[in-house]
Amino acid sequence: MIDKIYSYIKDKRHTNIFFTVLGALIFAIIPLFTDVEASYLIYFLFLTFIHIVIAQGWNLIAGYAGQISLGQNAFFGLGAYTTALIWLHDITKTGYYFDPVVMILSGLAPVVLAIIIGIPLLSRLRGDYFAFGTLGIGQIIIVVFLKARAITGGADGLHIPSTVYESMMPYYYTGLLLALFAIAVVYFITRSRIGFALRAIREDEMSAASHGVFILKYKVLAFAVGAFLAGIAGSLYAYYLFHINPDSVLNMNWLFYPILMCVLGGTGTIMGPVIGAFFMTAIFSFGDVYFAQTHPIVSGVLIILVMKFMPTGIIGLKDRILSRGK
Amino acid sequence: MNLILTLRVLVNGVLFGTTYGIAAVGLSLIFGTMRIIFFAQGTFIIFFAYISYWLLTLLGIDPYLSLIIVIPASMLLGSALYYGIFKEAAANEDKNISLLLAIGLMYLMENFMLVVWTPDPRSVVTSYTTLVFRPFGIVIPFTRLTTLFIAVLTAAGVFIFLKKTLIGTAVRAASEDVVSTTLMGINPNWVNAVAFAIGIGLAGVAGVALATIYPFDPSYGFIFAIKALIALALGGIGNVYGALLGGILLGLIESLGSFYVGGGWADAISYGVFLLVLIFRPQGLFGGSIKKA
Amino acid sequence: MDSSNVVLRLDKICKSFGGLQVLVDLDMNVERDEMLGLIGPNGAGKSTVFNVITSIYRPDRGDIFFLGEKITGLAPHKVCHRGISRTYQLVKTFLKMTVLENVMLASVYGGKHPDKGTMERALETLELVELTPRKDILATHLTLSNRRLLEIAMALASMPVLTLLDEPMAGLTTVEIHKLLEVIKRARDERKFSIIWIEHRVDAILDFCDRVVVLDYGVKIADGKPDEVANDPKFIEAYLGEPAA
Amino acid sequence: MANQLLEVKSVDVFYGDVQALWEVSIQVEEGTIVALVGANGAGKTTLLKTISGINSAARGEILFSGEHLENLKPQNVVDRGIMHVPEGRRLFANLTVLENLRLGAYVPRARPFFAESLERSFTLFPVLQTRKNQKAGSLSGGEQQMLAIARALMGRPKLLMLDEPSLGLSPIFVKTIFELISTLNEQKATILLVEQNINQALKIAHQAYVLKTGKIVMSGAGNELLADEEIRKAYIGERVGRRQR
Repeated sequence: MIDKIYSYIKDKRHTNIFFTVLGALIFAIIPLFTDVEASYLIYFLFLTFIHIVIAQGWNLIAGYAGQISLGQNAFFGLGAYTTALIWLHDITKTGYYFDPVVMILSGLAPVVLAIIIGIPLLSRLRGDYFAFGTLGIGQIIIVVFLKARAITGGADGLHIPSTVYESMMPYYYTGLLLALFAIAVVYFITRSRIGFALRAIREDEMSAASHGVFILKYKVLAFAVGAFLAGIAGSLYAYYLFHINPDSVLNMNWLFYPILMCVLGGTGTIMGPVIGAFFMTAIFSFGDVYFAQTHPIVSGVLIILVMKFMPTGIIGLKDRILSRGK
Repeated sequence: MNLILTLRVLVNGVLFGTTYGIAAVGLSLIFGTMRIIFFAQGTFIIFFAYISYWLLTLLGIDPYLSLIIVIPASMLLGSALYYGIFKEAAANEDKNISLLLAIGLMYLMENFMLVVWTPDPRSVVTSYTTLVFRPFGIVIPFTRLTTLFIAVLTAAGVFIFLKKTLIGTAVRAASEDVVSTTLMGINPNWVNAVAFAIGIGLAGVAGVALATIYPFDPSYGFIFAIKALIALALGGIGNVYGALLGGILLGLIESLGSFYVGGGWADAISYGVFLLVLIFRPQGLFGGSIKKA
Repeated sequence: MDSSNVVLRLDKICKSFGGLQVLVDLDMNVERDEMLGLIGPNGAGKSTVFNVITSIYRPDRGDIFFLGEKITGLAPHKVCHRGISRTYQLVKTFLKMTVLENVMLASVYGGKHPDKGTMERALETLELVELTPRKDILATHLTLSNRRLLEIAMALASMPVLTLLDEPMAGLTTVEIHKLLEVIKRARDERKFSIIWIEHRVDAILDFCDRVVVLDYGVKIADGKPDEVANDPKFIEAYLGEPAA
Repeated sequence: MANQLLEVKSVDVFYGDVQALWEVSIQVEEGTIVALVGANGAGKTTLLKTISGINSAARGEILFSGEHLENLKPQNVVDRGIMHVPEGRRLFANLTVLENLRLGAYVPRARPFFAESLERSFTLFPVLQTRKNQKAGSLSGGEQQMLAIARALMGRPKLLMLDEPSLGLSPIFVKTIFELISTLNEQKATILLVEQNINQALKIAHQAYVLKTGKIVMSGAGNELLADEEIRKAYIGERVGRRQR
């Protein structure tokens, strides 16, 4: 029996699933042994889960489809604002905390934006040029939100009544579920026939097209799914913050965090962003506690060092050590 | 007097746009030789604005005089950055890595400035900060005029360097075909380092110029990087002369946009123009088409 | 002209790059199940012909008809769906995907086929090029010759009506070339499709092709049976330069 | 043997896993024209690139006036006195003719002689003088080839390597280019020439090497090889050039 399980795990295709399920189980029971309302660990993990969701979104578009997006902060912020607006105006009439309908809508709003912007950008621009094109999406959204003061509250933003807050518990489990969902979405997309197309596009667009792949369709698809994941991450964050404004949910950290996490862990791999999210959140949290002011400098140095010395990330490090042994 | 008002808006646009222009020329040079957009350019501009601020407040050195220190220092820093950080990535021709390196550098610099200078806006105040000329009722602040003067001088200097010197010609050649330049005996690292030195040197000039005009804070670097990028796209990526014109054009667009549509919208408008240009005229508004070798 | 048997027709195709005329009023036909050799010196415009047919370039003038329908300016993936597949001079397999994944990509996206599933087609095509034992290794670990075979398998996995082979023998050793020729022969016997074949190894073209077209400076200078072409002085001159003395 | 300027000894070159050159050895005697001929993909360009340092040799030695070149970067090879005119010329199209020439004399060894070299180039190619302020991209193909050669001469090479100088040129210009190569040689230039125009190349070459799939298969004096029936086989195969079957 144990042999069977062992050989099942050894099979490369199952390793990721096994560790994800194992990790999920461990994280699922952690709250049973800790004081959820007071523990820093719970807050740390909650933050990590949000980071995993947005990182997987970037991973799909940049890591698998090879199109570097510098607009994830726009999608994250749009998701957060959507949640806040629906909540405040009780548009869905459901009105309870962590309403799945609200969260899905908060994912879909960025999808619409991603499609509207993605089709012209992705059909005309390649490589760097696409990255530039996405760079200002966040800025334009900020301007729009600042100007639409009647709806968005301008620079002050929106306040969700924080009286509904009862416990950290639902945050933790929703975060865990969303992180698993994000991993699963990217995993199944990349394992499906769509994944073939994305990987082929990343390697050689021209060749992919001459084998019958409709390049634009799959690039836009990856961009939209990445936007969806950023949007629901933003939604969850909005529930946590209660007060959202352009400064908190549209700032450029939300553009750089997913990149940093993917690069750190290993872009274009399923577990890379997860590992990266844990590492980055740990470093940031540690920095926040012990040297609050200077820690972003450390992370800047970290990006440079990682890109210089291990451009394939932590995941790639394993392969490099193995191949050096040969 | 609507005409005078319009004129004032136009003049202001040109005066401010030249700062974008110098930044964009730097971006364009680095892009030409390395094929990367150096995102940290804007952050370095702010960094040098702070340096100029420090030189004034701590040592009492006039901002314009500080250029004598800032220009060589920034050029040195530029070449050091190339050899220290970008050299391997340039040799491997891995653009994504160079791009992420630039992002990391920008992140590092911005947060460094936050720690050293805090997020509160600073401004350089001198005896001539409030000095204003009023030819024909158009208000022209002295500092903006000086900025224009410095920008024109700097741009002319760079263009002459590119046109008249052998190494400048080599930089232009490398932006067309790097392999071919090595077959002429030109060391590609040397050319890249020169491009970086001038690029960051221009950031130094732009930083000092900016410091005399506007209050600035560390986060402004990112916005400035986007502005410089927009200027670059308007002028045609890789077109050094176009970059300066693109900057001036962007200044005009912003100035007109905020006057006629309303302040705060200017960013959205210039970004909209940028997107349209990228999509429909990726070779830029000036000059011919991009030639693929 | 009886055009019922013609699968591909190029009608006065012109293409120039930056003032340089690469193809000049090119007319060319390919018949059903025909193996057409396309030869000519370096820079004659052969690969451009392929890029124009597969819509990677749009011709400046002229039209392309495939199975009687105009396909000029169609998106590249749609050209593939109509039934034209190709290989590249510099092999373009997807190095970070396994051999099977490469072929699956081609069979999944190459076009719909009612009788056969995508996996079935992929495995069958791998069998055809004798790469089945290597199906689970990454393409990057294949030798050049196997990568060429893989690319041919990818071109065949979409069950094309016409396949364009761009110098499949370049860089291969004699033994590898023999295997490649064998595979192409067998594939043709089993599947029945037309081929346009660009090759520098003129002897192979003359031995294997039903008909040969010779390009020089973008102009068609010969079109006929291999034996006729081989002894055409214009052809020899295009290849060897002006006769010495 | 007299003065060997360049000696390539048993060089192996790889592109990734693929071996492109197998134990290639050639010698270039000072003051001679040496031709490298062979079909496309035989490794001629690879050999030139290996000598000029763009590719690196996995094994073997490259000696230039007795000095090792194997581990030098391209710019250092140029410094030693080898100028390489690459395939497709690779001029700086947006730079003027004069600027292109100026860069040709970039190396410290040649820079002091700029004026002298320029005069010589303009004597050899009067057309370049009339167009000296025009952008290189606006020249015709033949003029561009002249500029490419002139640019290399500005570097005062001890060895000039020309990769397919006749490629893509009209027959009249091909003739001009070959005459030019002979003239240069009469003025004591040492030239390593890669050509597909085999008849012309062998006619002017003192010594020639035939490459086939990365190996030297024949060598000898140019005019001997020209008369040799075997070379046609090595080059474009068995059947070409025979009168009747």
